[in-house]
Order: sequence, then C-alpha cells, then structure tokens
Amino acid sequence: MKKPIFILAFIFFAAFMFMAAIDMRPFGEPARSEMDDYFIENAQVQASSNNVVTSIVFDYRGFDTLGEGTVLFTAVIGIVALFREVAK
Amino acid sequence: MIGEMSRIVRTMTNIIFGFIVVFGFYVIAHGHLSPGGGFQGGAIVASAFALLLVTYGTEVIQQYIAKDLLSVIESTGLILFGSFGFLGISATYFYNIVANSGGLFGSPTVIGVNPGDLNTSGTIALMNIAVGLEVLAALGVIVLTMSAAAEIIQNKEKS
Amino acid sequence: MNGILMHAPALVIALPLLAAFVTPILGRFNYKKISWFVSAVFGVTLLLTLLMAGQILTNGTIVYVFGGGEAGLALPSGYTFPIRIIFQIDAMGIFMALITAVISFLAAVYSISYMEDYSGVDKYYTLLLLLATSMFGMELTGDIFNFFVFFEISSISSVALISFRSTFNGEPAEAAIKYMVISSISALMVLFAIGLFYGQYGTLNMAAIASFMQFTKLDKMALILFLTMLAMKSGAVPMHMWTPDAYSEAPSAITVVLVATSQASLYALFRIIFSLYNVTLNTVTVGWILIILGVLSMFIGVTMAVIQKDIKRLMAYHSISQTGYMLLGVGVGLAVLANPAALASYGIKAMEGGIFHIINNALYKGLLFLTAGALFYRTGTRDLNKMGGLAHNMSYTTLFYIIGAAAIAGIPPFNGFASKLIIYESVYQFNPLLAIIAMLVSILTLASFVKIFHSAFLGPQLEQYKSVQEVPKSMVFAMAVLSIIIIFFGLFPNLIVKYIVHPAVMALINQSHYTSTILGGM
Amino acid sequence: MIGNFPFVAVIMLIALGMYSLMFKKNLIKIAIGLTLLEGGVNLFLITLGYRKGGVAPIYTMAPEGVKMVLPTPQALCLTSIVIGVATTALVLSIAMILYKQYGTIETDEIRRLRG
Repeated sequence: MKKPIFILAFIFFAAFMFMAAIDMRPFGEPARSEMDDYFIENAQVQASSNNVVTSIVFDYRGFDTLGEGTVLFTAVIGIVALFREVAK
Repeated sequence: MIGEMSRIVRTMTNIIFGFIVVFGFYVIAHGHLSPGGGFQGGAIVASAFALLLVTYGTEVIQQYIAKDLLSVIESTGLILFGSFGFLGISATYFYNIVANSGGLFGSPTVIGVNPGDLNTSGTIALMNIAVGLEVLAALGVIVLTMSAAAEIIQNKEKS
Repeated sequence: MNGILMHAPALVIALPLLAAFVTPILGRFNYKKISWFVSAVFGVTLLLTLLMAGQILTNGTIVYVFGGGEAGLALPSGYTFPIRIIFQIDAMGIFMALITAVISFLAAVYSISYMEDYSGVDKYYTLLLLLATSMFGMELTGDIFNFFVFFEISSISSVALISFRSTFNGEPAEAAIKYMVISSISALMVLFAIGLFYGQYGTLNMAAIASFMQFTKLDKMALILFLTMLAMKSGAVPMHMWTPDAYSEAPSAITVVLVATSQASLYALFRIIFSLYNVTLNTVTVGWILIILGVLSMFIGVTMAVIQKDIKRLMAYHSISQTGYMLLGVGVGLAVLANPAALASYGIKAMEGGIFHIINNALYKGLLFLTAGALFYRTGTRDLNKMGGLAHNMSYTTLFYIIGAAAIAGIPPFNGFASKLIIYESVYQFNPLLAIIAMLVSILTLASFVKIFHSAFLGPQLEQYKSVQEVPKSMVFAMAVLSIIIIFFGLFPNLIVKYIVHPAVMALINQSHYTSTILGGM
Repeated sequence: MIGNFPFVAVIMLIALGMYSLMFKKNLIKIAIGLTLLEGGVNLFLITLGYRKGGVAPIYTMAPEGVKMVLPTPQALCLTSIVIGVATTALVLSIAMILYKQYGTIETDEIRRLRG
C-alpha cells in the first residue's frame, strides 16, 4: 500500500533536486563573492591568521563554532545518558 | 572488540600510537597556519584511542583511560572556549582582543604570502587548543562508551 | 547594569550554555543540588529575557554583532554588507524567547521532584539546558547558518531527552530514532536550501538575503524545502507521524519543552516566509497552502485524538490540532498580505490571533502535559482506562487540569477563548467555511477533554489509588504559575494583544524595517 | 549542462541517500543513508565555493598572485561535518539500544517503526 506512494515521492524528490542542479549558476564562477573577498583581504590584518578558513571558523563566525562544539557535547551527553544503565 | 589482536598488530600499534598523538597535537597547534585546527587534530588524536581499542580490546583499555577524566577534559575544553569568547566582552562577545596586541599569540602577522609564525592570531590559537581538547575527549568518550556497551550486549547474547 | 543590558543577547545564550558545560562537573560533587542550580540559571535567563523585552518594546530592535568592534555596528566600515554573525532581535523574536524562557524555567522547577528517582539526573539537566539554549538561538538569530546550527542542537538534545527513559523499555528509543531520522533529514534539507541562497547571493545574513531577494526559480525551490521541512519539524499534518510517539514517550517536563521547540520551528517558518520573501512570493498561493495545512492539522489531529486511550498520546494529537489554528491564522494574514485594504480590515487581526495562539498554546498545553505528568508520577500509568477517581486524592491537580482543559477548549474566561475568538472573527470575514471548521474542531476538543476528566478524575475512589497523595510542592508550583498566567491572559487579552502581540505581528509584516535595521536606510 | 556536472553529482549522492532512507528497513542502512545525504549536502557547499584556478585560502607558503577559492563554504562545511558525526553517533547508539531490547534492527520487526 505504502510503497507506490513512496516511489512516487522519491521520483518527485529526485526530479526536483535535479532541476535545482541544472538551474544553478555554472560551476566555478561564484555569482557574488563580496563577503568572501572581504575575508581573504582582511583575515591577516584583523585576525592576524594565515589560514583564512580558520580565521572564519574561530573569529568571524566564532559563535557558530561554539554551537558546533555544543553539538558534539550534546551527542556525548546523550550517548552517555543512553548507556548509563548498560555500562553499570 | 573482543580480546586482544595478534602480536604484529600490537607491536605496530605501540610504535604508531605516539606518532599519531603527536601529529594530532601538531595539527591542533598549527591550526592558524596550515590546514587543520582544533576539530581535525582532535579527531586524529581520538583515532589513536580507537586504534588502541581495536588492538587491545575494551577491558584492557578501560583500565588505562578513565572515561570520567575524559568527560571532565571535554567540559573543561568547552568552558575554556566559551570563556575565551568572554575575553573580548569589552567590545562584543567573541571579539578577538588578543590579536595584534603584542602578548602571547599577539604579534601581528606579515601581510601577504609568508612562511608563517606560530605566535600570531590571538584568540584563534587559544580557541583551537580548547576545541582540540574538547574534540579529542568527546570522540574518545563516544568510542569508549559505544565499544564498552557493544561488548556488554554481545556478552549478554552469548550467555 | 548598562553593560549587562548591552550584552544581554550574548548572555542569554552564553549563560545557559556555560551552565550546561559546568553541570556534569558539578554533578560529581553534589548530585542532589544540581536541580536547584539549573532552576536558578533558568531564573536568571528569564530575568535577562524580560530585561531585553522591556528594551525592545520601548526602543525597537536590538542588533548584536558577535566579534564586532561594537555591538550595534552591523556593517564593517566602508562596506555595504554584513560579514559577522548578527543577532537581530525584534518584537517577534523576543515574543518567542519569552515563551521559551517561561516554559523552560517551569519545566526545570517541575523536574526537581519529578525526576528525583531517575538515575543520570545531571545528564538530564545538561540536556535540558542545551535544548533551551538552542531554542533561544533559533529565535534570536539573524544569520541563517547560525539558525541551522541551533536547529541541529535542538534536534539532537531533544532526541537524547526523548530516549532518556529507554533503559527500562524499548519504546522511548523507537520514538527517538524516528524523530532523529526525521529531524536530520529536515535539517540537512534546510542546509541545502541555505546553500541555494549562498550560491546566489553570497551572503548568509537574513536581512541581506531579504534585500537581494529576486524570487528566481531557485528561490522558489528553497521556499518549498523550507516550507515542507519546517512544517515537518513543527508537526503539521501530512508529516506528523513522529509527534504522538515523541511527545508521549518523553518525560512530561520535556514534552512541555518539546511543544515550545516545535513552535520555535513554526516561528522560523513564519520568519522565513515573512521576513525573507514577503510580497515577492505569490502570497495567495502560499497563504492557501498554509491554510490548507492548518485545516488538515486541526481536523485530523482532533479526530485522531478522540479515539486515543493513552492520556499523553491524546494530548499530543491535540497539540497537532492546535498547531493548525496558528497556521490558519497566519495563513489568512499571508493570503491577503499583498492587498492593503483586506490586510488592514482583517488580515492583521487574523495574524494577531495566530501569533497570540502560539503563546496561549504553549501555556495551556504545557499545563495539561504537566498534569498528565503528575498523574503518571502518582499512578505509574498513562492508560486512561486504568485511572479513575483521582479527584478525591489530587485536588490541586484536578483544579489545574480543569483550568487547562477549559483553556484549550476555548471556554470564556480563559486565554484559549481570547485567541480563538480573534481567529474566528477575522477568518469568518475571509472565508466563513474555515471559521465553521475551526469552531467544530473546538467542540471536538472539548469533548475529548471531558472524556479524560470523566475517566481519570471522576468516579468512585479506586482501591489501588487509596493511598495516592497530592504531588510534591515543586510540581504544584510549576502548574500553579502556568494557571495564573492563563487566567491573567484570559482576563486581560486586549492588554496582551496591544503591547506584546501587535508589535510582534507588525515586526513580521514590515519587511523593509527588518532589512533596514541591518543594512541602513534603503 | 556539462559545466554543471559537479552539481548533478551532488544531487545523485543526495538522491542515493534519500533512496536508502525511504526504502531500506535496516537501521544501519538508514544510518548509512543519513551519512550519504549529509555527504552530498557538504559536497554541495564545497562546490559552491570553488573559483576557477583558485588555490586553498591559506597564506602560508601560498603561490604568489593566484586567486583563492571562497573560504566561507569550507568553514560552513567543517561545522556541518562535525554535526554529522554527532548525529551518526547518536543514531548508532540508539540502534544499539534497540538491538539490546528487541534483538533485531530490522524496522519492520519493531512495532512502531513499520512503514
């Protein structure tokens, strides 16, 4: 009963995503890159870091990284809580 | 998971283990100069733990690596990370106040292509170390807990 | 004092987050006192949120730039685009944050007694703190990738909390894995949609995206992804299969927070539709999609609820049906967004009804789930057929249950009536049929809550529940606070609508204000 | 079309992940599906950041006068990878708990996970 609906949904999903891919701008030519050019120019001056990616990860978007560390922390606490009776 | 592996594997593990850990810390410390950083380096160190687990089995390793200690390290790493954000609270949260200030990690970097100087980048380097500690402990706890639980579940099934 | 006020947006996230990191360490030293520590942290967070709310309602939107040289400086000097993560808190955001703060504080207080006998309480409180933090993040942020990060924290922590009781039986784990798969798919597809935005506009700030928005084909695709995935996460009907399982298997205090989480997803949906797209999209079509989703949720939710025997499952289906009311109200507002005359005459009113219903739903749904938790705490069962005559022993709980049930069914002196009346009035002007369906659903809601009341509280005192007592003080306190707020909202709805709900609605509708706070006068 | 081939490849990965999520009954296979989906989305982000002829955005020992690729997607991708690790670990742990309770990880043998 459910399988035909799933197959239809899957075909619809795949077609939808392919349309997105075909509509994208050509590969390798970013449409707008003001923000990234700013990072490349200013990372050494403002954050004094040679690695632009790291300067984004820990300085410009440092708050995201705090969230990222939190995700890992959450998963660890969750796993320890899950196995709290098993491990005893 | 069950028991020890053969002598060849144990010998190689003993030799490689130290190198993996050192390489992991190298990646953590040079996060602001070369590809890598806290997350990648932490993952490398944690993979050394996984190697130990595979080689020696969970029971042996649990005597040497305390899970409680690891989870304390993990919390400490994150607390440090959050607090480094507070260093710049005179401007805003997460303001990089140490960069270009002249102190530890505070010397300005050469603009343009350069060979790299470890003593730059301010809070970025500090945060890299904090995150590195957090990730190595977190992944270590995950690997240890899951393998210990897997062993218990397997044993239950046999009996 | 001024400093605290200035950094309140950062502190409201950082404080519970740091508390969450400290809790596992504290748990080693003093296992018993953790619950009090966490409740205190939530109390401080609530105070901070109230401070921010006061400031926003008098002075307008707060902007906080993380890592910038100055908190209010959104753009780097000499540039016209924001580069750092920005918290942009307007009336709507703070409205949701207030709900989160109140609900999570009360959930923590309630848990002091409720979770006493469980093992691993330190982990429970850590996860609760993380869940609350993630909700604050989702509601306050003005950066779309930052939203994704908090979205993931919320799904992972709620999964861990749903499966918290899985050491005794497998059902919580089943509910958890279902929820995990669903929410991972939705988060990843949201990330894909974010990638579509980034690929076109090269920025991640919501205000900047809104100002660049041209509604190309890719934007339409991103809208479809956001719509389906966030509706799925908020438990609207065609994608609601996770809701009853997750709500009924989680510990009761967590279910209350989960209701708030699904409303945070709903908020994100409204934020994306109104602030990012606004009139560039075909408002009538999307408005009708929301209305149809809403009506379906209302109807299917309530009809499924009537036949349930498990008290928490029944209430979970009702929360699906209540989500329908919000979607209906806001959908009507969206459908007439491009039509200023209709918007002024009933569109804004309908949206006020929908938004007001969000806070009302969080309050009475919270109260009802807490009473269900109280029943479970004393009787150890969720099966309605096994309960009976509990009004003899648990008089406070009975009183609170009556208040909550009356509020959800829309009986006059309570808050549910206030928002439902606004929805009926305005929706009737838009399309009478929809208003009639909404009223019908309300009657069915009343019927199913009378059923619970009859089978759990009324009747002769049962033999096995002779020795049952009233629940401990902390649980009574949490339920009492919610009841007082419900009665207050029910008695003075105009006050609440005028000072809190109306600014929130205007913040949603007025897109140019949203973009110009970040990008300067456009 | 041919210039967009990297995007098409990304979509194929995503579709594969979705396929195994929808049609597979084994929890481990579902976890693999999630990983595939996540890999596809991460690859999509990275693809967005490529600039023709660009080098990695790191100044240490970089070649002179060459454009750099966009750094933001790489940072986003790093975040999303770590989130993915956390998700996968949690899914596998819950699968282990289910295995402990029921002795199986086939969803159609577990009561509530049918369909």
